[in-house]
Amino acid sequence: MRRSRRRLFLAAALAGTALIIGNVAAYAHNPQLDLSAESSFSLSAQTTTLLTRVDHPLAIIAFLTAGGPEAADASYLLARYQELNHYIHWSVVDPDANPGEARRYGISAYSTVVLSYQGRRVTSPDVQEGDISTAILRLLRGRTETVCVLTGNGEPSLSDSGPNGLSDLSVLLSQNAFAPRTIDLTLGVAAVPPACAAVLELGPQQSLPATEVAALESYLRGGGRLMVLTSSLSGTDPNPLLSPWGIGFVGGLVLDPARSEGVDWSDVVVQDLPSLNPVDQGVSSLQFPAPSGLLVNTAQGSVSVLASTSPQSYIDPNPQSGSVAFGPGDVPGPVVVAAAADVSRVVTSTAGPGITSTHVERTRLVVVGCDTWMTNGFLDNLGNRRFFANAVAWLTDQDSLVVATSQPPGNRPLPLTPALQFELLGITVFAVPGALISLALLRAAVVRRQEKEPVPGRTRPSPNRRRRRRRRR
Amino acid sequence: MSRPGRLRLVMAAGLAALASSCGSGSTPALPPPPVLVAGRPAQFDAVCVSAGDRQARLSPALVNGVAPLVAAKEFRPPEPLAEYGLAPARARLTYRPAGGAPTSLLVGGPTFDDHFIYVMHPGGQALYTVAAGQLDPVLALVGVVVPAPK
Amino acid sequence: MARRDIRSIWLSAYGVGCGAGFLALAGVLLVLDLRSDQARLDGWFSPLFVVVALLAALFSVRSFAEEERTGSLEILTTMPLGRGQLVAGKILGTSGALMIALAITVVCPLMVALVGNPDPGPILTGYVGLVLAGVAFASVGVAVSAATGSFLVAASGSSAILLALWFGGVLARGLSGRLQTVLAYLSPYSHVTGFLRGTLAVADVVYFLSLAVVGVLATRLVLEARR
Amino acid sequence: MSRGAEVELTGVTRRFGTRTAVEDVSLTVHPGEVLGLLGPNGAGKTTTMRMLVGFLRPDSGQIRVGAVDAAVDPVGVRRQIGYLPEVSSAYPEMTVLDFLGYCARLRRLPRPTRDVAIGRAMADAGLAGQGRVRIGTLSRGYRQRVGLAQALVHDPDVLVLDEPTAGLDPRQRVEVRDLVARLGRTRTVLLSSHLLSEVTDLCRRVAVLDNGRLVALEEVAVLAARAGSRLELRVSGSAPRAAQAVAGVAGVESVEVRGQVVVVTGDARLAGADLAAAVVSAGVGLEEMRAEGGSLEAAYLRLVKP
Repeated sequence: MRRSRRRLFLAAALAGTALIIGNVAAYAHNPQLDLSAESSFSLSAQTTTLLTRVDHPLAIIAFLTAGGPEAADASYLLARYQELNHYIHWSVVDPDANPGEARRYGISAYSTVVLSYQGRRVTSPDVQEGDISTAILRLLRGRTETVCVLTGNGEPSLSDSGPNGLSDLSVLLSQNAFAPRTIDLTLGVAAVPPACAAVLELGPQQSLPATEVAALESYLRGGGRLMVLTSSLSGTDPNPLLSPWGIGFVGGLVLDPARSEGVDWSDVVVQDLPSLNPVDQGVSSLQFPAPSGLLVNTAQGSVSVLASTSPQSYIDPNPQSGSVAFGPGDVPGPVVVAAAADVSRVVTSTAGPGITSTHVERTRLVVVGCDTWMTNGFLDNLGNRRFFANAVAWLTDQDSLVVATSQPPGNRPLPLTPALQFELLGITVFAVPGALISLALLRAAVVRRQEKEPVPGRTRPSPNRRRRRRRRR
Repeated sequence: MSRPGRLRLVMAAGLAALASSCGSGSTPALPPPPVLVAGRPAQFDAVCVSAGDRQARLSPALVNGVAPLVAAKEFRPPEPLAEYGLAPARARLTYRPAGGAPTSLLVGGPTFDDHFIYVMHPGGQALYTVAAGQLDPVLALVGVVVPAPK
Repeated sequence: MARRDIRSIWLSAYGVGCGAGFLALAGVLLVLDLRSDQARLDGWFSPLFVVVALLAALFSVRSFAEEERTGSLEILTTMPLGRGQLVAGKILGTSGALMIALAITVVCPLMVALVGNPDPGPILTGYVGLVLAGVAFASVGVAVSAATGSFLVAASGSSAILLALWFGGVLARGLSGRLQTVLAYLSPYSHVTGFLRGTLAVADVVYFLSLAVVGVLATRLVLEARR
Repeated sequence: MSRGAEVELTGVTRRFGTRTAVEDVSLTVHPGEVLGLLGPNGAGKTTTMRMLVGFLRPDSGQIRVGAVDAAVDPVGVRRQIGYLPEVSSAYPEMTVLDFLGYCARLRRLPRPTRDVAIGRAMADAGLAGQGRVRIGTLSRGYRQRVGLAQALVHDPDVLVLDEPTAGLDPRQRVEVRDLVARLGRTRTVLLSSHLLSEVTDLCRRVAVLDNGRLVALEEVAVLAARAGSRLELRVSGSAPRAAQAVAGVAGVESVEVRGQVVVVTGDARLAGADLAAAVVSAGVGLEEMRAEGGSLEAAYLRLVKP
């Protein structure tokens, strides 16, 4: 008799152990199936792999309106990160309620996420998996890349906080583990310093001197990384620099009657971002004021179109002529306004007698036919900020994670009008439970009627009991 | 029948506990925006703004912009009031209703993205944010300049 | 046996009362959830889990405590059933009664689907979660019910245990370190979020199944100790 | 009709905490026999029966029903037993038919024979025509019958009836008594009662429990015969003298003086005439003599110490 009891306890103990093991295993590797429409809440395999490399405390602060649905979604997404790696700690901070905190972190927009790891900081432009994982990847790389910004040809200044300045861009760079450094190749020995991970030519207002062009050419040939933002309005001709890499500058003014900001056809909203290039990732539209056209030699497989305007757009080669309508001489669109070249080649060098080394040299080039979209006045419009950050990251090999990024849950509006509220309450609070109770009462009545037929042996309800029943009714 | 009755009590206690804490991960609906100053413009004899020793009375057009005054957000300040530009306040807005005690509001600095301005009742516990566009022209009357939204 | 228990619950004034209260509450929660002006139901499912825990506590009272009070347990335990069958039958009975209540709540998402365009994924997983949690809560309730012959002790005991588990998870948010991890894991609170969002995570499913198994084991041990 | 199965308890002991409810009870019930289980309240009758039906687990000892050991196959034991608990209560909200159907399903009766079995059990328990009545509205006697029908529904080899007539009115009591007598002809029946008359009517053998111990397991007749006699002599004059006088009479085991009454117990040889002669010859007047010899009651009272 005692034996079977002992056996039961043993079985219970075994089952308990199995439960603990099972739960620990499930906690450690937690595969999940996402059935939500946008698959908003699953972390990709890439993120999972990436997170195994986090081995120090990693703090994530999402600046969001507290208590709103975005904050709830962000909390859930960030909790998924923490589940995968317990070094990760996260919080959601309302920048309105915590202006000091927002200032300390240099927050300028809602939904900014700040990630800190081993004394370094990176911001993610949105609370979405792709952005956060990319930011973590950058933190894990652990370097701060020097980005050299060219001056000397009338480019806007990184320290200018006016609408035409680039101070916001400078902050953006430093917040993403880049150290911006200005260089002037118009003076002295024109050569790009080896420390530069990338060189940015952000809107020159006059033609570059030949020495500078030569320096940049040689830099590009040696595996350089260059971004050129220019416009026909500035009167520069970047073609000598660009054409060897399959990109040509057409100039003129692109007008887009179909997609433009307000009534100004030259304030173009770019929505065709067809490239798989990481520069386009997460960017659905751009605002380019007064863009110029580019020509892309697509026969060269290394060149890709980053952005082009709508089919209704066209290039007006001579904007000063007065008429903005499509006329003779205008080039019909769609017009390429941003392009990238990625050329790599194997270089064999002789390091000594009998010793040869082989390495891959990779030139990357981003060209945009507009030189004002990244200034303080436009950086936060549409996807401009993201596009610029992507471009710098791509140029410096800080590729973003190419993941099937999760999207936020879609907007499913259902205005709760008082009438609807009344209806819902009526059905759920009164009709359904009421129907249930009526059914129960009905059944009780039927049963009672059946019992009415006198049967021997049944007690007559006592008067006391009868009274109680009546009260219940 | 008293047993189920007592059980309802247990259930009610559970529900009270439920009500006191919200479920995890739900999408809480944001509360409706709090009304800072109720009443239509016609109900006020005068609305005045003051900053330091400067004082001004709002024109009817400006009163239309701030009466009624509805906040975008309400919260208990987690940081010192100085962070909100409210210690000391940059300006004070006074509503004098026709026949009634005047209501005052303290106006502070802009929020992190300059789209809103912090506001509180004198001696109040809660802070509110009000759209900067509503208060900027009023503050300009007394020379308080709030940076334009970026 | 489970069928008899389900019938006995849903044909009694007690069961109908609890069920109707539950449904009415579900309706109120639905309207509160829809205040966000979005056709999302996660804010409805979330508190519903707590309500289901309470309903499980109230229903599970019928399983053993009530039978012991009336003495019918003596007949039942002398039927040619294994103890495992007895426990399984009781838990199935309580969970079955819960499932009926849950099935009626389908009215709520249906109405939302009529007037709006909710994402069906989270609704599906929400119900999967509710069913799993219902079975788990029911088995915990049955275990408590088996341990006592008192109606009131069983109802308040199991709701206290379930609510303590739930709010343990809420409290865990304020803690840190290993304690927080363990406490949070043990609480159903941490395991419902995925279901609300439309994700079925193995850990969550394993957790609720484990809780159900713990309930079964506890019931068996309690019955054994009381023999 | 089944022939019944032998029920055997060997050295069965059960403790509740520190209290020993049943201690080292061994008894056998033969097929076709109605064994009465007698004892005052709290003697361990119900506990013994509950162990037999598997509601309680014995701390030590063995229980066997037919060829099945309860420790090895408790379900097999329960399958052979029909049990009427002391407090027989079914689900008040169910009708008699529903409840018996439920029991039949739990008993795994095949569907085709279920209705027949329920009909027979209801007829046996005297419930004919009451199928649609809700149990909650039945009187106590009828509820007891429902309990009995429930115990009979699967036509068990062994019936365990705990106080089957408790709470019944005299007429119902007779009905149930007749039913048990009828059932006992073909089955093994273990019946507990604290009513001596019931046991003497129904049982050939009785087991007497007192304070958890088995104090007798005998045929009723043997037990009664062995009980010997107990006589009460009301005397006028000196009771102690009378007591002294009767002490020497053959067959006397004990003499007790209670005021003017001398209580004499003795074995089968004890004769009233001898006692009377002894009292009178001692010079004490004998007013009344009452004999209680030869009854089960006497034996019971002797076995069960107050």
